[in-house]
Amino acid sequence: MENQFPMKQWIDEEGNVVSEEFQKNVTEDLVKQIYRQLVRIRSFDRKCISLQRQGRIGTYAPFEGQEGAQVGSAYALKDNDWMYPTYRDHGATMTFGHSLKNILAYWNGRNEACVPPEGRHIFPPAVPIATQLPHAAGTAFAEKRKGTENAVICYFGDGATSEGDFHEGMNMASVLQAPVVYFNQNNSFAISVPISKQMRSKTIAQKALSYDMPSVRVDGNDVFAVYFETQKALDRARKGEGPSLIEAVTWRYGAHTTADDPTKYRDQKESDTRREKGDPILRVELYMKKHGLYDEAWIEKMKEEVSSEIDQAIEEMEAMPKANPEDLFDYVFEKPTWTIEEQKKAYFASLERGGM
Amino acid sequence: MENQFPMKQWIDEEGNVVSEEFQKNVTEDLVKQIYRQLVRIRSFDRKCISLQRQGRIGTYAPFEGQEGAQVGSAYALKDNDWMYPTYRDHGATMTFGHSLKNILAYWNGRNEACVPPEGRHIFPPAVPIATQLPHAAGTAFAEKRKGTENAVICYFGDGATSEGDFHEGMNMASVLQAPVVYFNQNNSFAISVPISKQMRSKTIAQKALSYDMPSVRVDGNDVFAVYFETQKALDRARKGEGPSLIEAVTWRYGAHTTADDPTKYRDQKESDTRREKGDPILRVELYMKKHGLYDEAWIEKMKEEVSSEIDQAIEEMEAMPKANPEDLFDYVFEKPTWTIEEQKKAYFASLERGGM
Amino acid sequence: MSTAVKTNTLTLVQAVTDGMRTMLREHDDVLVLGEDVGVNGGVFRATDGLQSEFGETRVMDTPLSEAGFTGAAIGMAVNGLRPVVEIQFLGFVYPAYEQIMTHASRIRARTMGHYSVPMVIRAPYGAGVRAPEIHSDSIEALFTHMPGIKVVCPSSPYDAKGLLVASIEDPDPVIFLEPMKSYRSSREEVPEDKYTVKIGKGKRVMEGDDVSIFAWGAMVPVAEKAAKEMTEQGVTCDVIDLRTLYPLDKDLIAESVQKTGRTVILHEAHRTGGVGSEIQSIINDTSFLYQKAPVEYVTGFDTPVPFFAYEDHYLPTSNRVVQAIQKVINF
Amino acid sequence: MSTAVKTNTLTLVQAVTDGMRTMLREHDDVLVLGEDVGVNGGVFRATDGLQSEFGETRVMDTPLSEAGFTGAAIGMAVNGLRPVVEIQFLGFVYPAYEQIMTHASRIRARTMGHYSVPMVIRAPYGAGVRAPEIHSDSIEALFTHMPGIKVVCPSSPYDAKGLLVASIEDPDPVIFLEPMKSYRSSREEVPEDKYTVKIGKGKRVMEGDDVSIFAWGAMVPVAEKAAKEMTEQGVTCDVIDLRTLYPLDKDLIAESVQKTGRTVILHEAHRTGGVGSEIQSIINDTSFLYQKAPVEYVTGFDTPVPFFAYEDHYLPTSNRVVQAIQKVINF
Ligand SMILES: Cc1ncc(C[n+]2csc(CCOP(=O)(O)OP(=O)(O)O)c2C)c(N)n1
Ligand SMILES: Cc1ncc(C[n+]2csc(CCOP(=O)(O)OP(=O)(O)O)c2C)c(N)n1
Ligand SMILES: [Mg+2]
Ligand SMILES: [Mg+2]
Repeated sequence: MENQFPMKQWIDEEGNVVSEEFQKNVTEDLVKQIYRQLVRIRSFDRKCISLQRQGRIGTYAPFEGQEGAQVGSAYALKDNDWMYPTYRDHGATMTFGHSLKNILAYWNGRNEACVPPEGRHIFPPAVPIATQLPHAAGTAFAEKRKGTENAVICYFGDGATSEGDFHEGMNMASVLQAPVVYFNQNNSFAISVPISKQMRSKTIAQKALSYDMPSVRVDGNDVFAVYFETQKALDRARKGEGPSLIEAVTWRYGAHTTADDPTKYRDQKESDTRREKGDPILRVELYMKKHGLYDEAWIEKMKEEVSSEIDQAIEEMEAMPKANPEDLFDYVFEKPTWTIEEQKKAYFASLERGGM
Repeated sequence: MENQFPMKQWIDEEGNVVSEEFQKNVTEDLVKQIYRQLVRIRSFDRKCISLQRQGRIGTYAPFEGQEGAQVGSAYALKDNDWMYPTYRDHGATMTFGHSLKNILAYWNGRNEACVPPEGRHIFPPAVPIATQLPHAAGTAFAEKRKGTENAVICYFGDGATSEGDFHEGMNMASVLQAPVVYFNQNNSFAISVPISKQMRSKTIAQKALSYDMPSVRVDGNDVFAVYFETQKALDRARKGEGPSLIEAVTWRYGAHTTADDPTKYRDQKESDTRREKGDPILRVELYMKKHGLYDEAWIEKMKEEVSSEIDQAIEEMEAMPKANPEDLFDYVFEKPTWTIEEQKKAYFASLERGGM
Repeated sequence: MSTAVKTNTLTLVQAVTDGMRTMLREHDDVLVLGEDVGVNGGVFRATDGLQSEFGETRVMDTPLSEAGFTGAAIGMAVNGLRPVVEIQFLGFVYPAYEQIMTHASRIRARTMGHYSVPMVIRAPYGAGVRAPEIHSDSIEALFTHMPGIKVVCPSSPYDAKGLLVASIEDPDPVIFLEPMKSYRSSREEVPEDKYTVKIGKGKRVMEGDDVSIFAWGAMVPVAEKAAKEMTEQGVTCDVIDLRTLYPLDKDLIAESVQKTGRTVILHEAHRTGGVGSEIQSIINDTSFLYQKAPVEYVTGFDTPVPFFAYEDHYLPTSNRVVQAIQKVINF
Repeated sequence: MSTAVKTNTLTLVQAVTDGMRTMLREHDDVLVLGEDVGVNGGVFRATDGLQSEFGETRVMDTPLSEAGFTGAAIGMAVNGLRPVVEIQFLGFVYPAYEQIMTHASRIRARTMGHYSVPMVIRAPYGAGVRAPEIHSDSIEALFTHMPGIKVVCPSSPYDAKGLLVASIEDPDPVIFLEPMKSYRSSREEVPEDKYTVKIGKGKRVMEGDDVSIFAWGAMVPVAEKAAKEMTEQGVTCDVIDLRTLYPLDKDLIAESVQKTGRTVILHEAHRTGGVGSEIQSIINDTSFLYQKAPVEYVTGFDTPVPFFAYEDHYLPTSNRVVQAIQKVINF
């Protein structure tokens, strides 16, 4: 099976182009924009970890190591497309235009993260694993029915493939021939469980065979390969050729979440090795250097911009008014039922009578 | 994909041997025993339909047309193996030694069907579709852990492949390398839904590729091909080589259940055609005739035996004492909770005070 | 000059079909999906004729995949459609429970109203038709304890259409329970045009002063039968068909109990954790001092809904209701 | 000559580990399975050290597949093993709901006792630890309305071990709820050897005459705090830790209410359809004439358990309990 799904690359770990396929599409601008996104999301991710350590946000799920997969895939979207991310895909949602402030607010226990910016279709992060796959099929079907050329991208991890909803979502999408791209980030771990205990198959791409769905295995740390393969799959979707599965093979360097200690279940030296050889950002830098695109002044300036964008978002998040208990009651139904109205009234009365 | 999973046959629709593979295993005794089972279960099935029409049992799920798949697979089991059937697999449970009286009682709304004969491991028929697949993985794992060579067979339909539990069960079994044979009867319909709306794939066998599980597609109306392929898969299981998937392609001639009207959703002429060409019993008869095994006197006698066995079971079922309301309460827990005790007491008191 | 309302004499299941047809005609965004709802018209014929009228993209047979098609319907609803999902029997809703609990019911709250799920999940439910096991579960309470979703259960053809139309128009998800046993048990005049019955409002089906009886679905005729018997003994009952199980009609419950002071609660679901306890809780909150006797329950037992040979024992009967009425009267 | 019982000072989560270890040592047929329970020792360390002591075939990491491994565990239990399944957080039990509802809880009844499922499903539950969404659901009531299964919920280390051992020894399936917030909030002396705490029995944790307070899990300390405050005002409370939610300890509930006549029910689950209504229903059945005031509820709201920034508002506080006590006193 592995032979049937060779790992696609555009540049190798030294930044050498190893495939001619997409040469003509790689402009200087594209390289720089993508590089910028990679740096941006990594800076954000690191900042979040330090915020969590300082107790300024709650438990946080880092994605460092997976930036190539997230940026490459999200960058391939068009404005009117839909995104169904997981809790680890805010690198992708940022790339697609989500608000940094809102993402921070999510990790601070606020609903605001779930509200995407005007005109952007970003669904709240899927927490119950794999439940988003059927949604994506339905949302994509609705686009098809409206006759648009919009497509849907749906993220999920290697662990998620074991859930029934993975299977039901894939099958629904294939039966409906819905314009959706199922984008798997195979980072070899579901918390502590290695992929060898998750499944017996050696690839995730092969799971598309059950549904007669096209699929591809791509080096998830090669942002360009990811970008081009996602574009191909999205194009098929837009043209009415149905869903696809992409397996982007990657690695998370750090913990599952800040509440997790990865040294309990794996040798973190592996992360160091992978960081040195094959890091998604390093690779693009090597490519840029080889092609005379590594402009230090531009990089310096870009990093400053990114950094101040993040700092501003943190400031905004921290300046948010305190969580308003009314919000608890006011969005359950469009029009609250008497049960909720009474409970709200009673709660506020109890607050008046003596605080929480 | 269809080319990767050619439909295996041992005898063709005219009863000609088309594969040499199992020639040496086909003894006269085997042919007669299998033929007897085929006739036995078909007679039972027809009898049940007429009992239902007469109001002597409730809604009934007929299997006529699928006898080859059920007898071939069940006949391959050994005494200590386990069987996980669905509501349509009492042809298989009968072949494996279930009590006819109990099967009749099931369709008459009595729990007794769910109690297998002493020493036989037959699980109650799965009603919630596909839920039995994970059970079978666990039961098989328990056998492996005990160090036995017992295996498990688990039945399910084409429609069942769309449920999450199909996927989760297959994955669990493959990860556990559990000694289980997943036996699919692909009769092309899930009630009214044709397989083309159920899935986009052209075979069910290919769904095993997701799990790196061996699979085979077999002519489900060729009882011998089914028997030999099931034996092979069971042998692998006993030897510690893990689970397998068998897709037995077949057809139900009649309604989904006696509550269903198949002419609403398909042309029943198709059933007539299939009956004339390729019927699982007819085929064995043609084979027997070609090989001098068609002994009319023996057949006559066998049919009489079968018929009186069935009549006796009906008599026994109808002689069962009326459903005892105590049974409702007494088997919920090993030791009833006070809730159940009180409710039971109150119910019997209310019966005394004025009947139901 | 009065305008006569055009009506048809329909069974409950026909009224359900009529409700869907009405909404399919009115809104292109309304879809019907589920197992066997297409050419077969549903195993109870509830969608009979709809696919031939509206086509395969409006009335869709789905794979045998409750989580898959309920989840897909959520994705459709979020993106502007109004799916009406059929679960073939309520006892087969469990595989979709996660989708309903963690998504359908919460998306509005999670997104502060940015996304919502105007979806209806229809399901035949209840015992009494000699169906095989699991087909007869009565699990309203698994949805009334799920914030963000409404639970509706008509007992008559008129209410069935009116409540279904209201449910499809509701901006939030609704579980629409159809008592199987009542599908064809009676007929009623049902207006041909569109109308709604308000969600959240019960209905007094018999008026009386001595005892309040609360019921819904297929238990309403059982309550009525018992009440009629009691009338002969000079005891009059206020029989309330609750019609909506979340939110319950608190005002009607309170009004009735404050009048009678005596209550019998009737449902076929298991006693422990049933919606009955919730009615009692409303009585506690609103009418404590009016109670003249403990509430009597006539319900299914804390046992699985049994194989059908036992279902007549499991299902509450008018006889048991009569005994309960006598008990609260004689307290 | 008295034999000193050897004890260790343990937190609740350590007592849970100790309970599993005790049973893994005693019976080769006891298995622990779930996500991350192996080398990682569980996300809360509840299975810490068990895989290294008992090996990978006794303490097994499973695929991320709640229906798959719960279903497989049913198949194991039917075939002689005694699986202890961990659901990582109770809010992730929904995909396994069908397996539990249609199989674990019914197999004994369906087969008239021929097959049974001696299985324990453990799950951390409840809010208050600033976990992400869905992680904090409190859905006891979805299992107390499921015939054939028991529901247990310890609030202290001693009870945690004793009830877990009893649950693993129980011949029928048990849902074992572990209040996350109490996992490490206190320590207690826990016997090193095997012992059991009886399923179905509550415990009086404070003795009083004026008001009965019923609670379980992480709400028990909240009840105690409120009761202590009230003592200063001269009101004494009977604080009952129910410990088992199905079957409830009817006798203890009745005894307490018959003494006090006034009741406060405390739980973090949503008000409507919560186990609280069931306690009230028992009071109705057993102690109607003893009631001096309507039951007061202090519970979570009919809203999804919120994002953690709001959870301090959602979770009942001792302050709200004090107000409820005053209300039933002043009725
Ligand atoms: C239904 C469900 N079960 C369990 C969990 C707890 N959980 C959160 S993340 C996770 C592992 C997910 O692994 P994978 O899909 O590979 O994604 P990754 O975290 O590696 O990005 C688990 C088990 C959950 N969120 N939902
Ligand atoms: C979870 C669940 N959903 C729906 C049903 C109703 N139902 C009973 S049989 C059936 C079709 C099954 O088709 P298939 O798996 O092909 O088996 P067959 O009936 O053809 O033998 C359906 C939808 C059910 N029993 N369980
Ligand atoms: Mg992963
Ligand atoms: Mg079929």
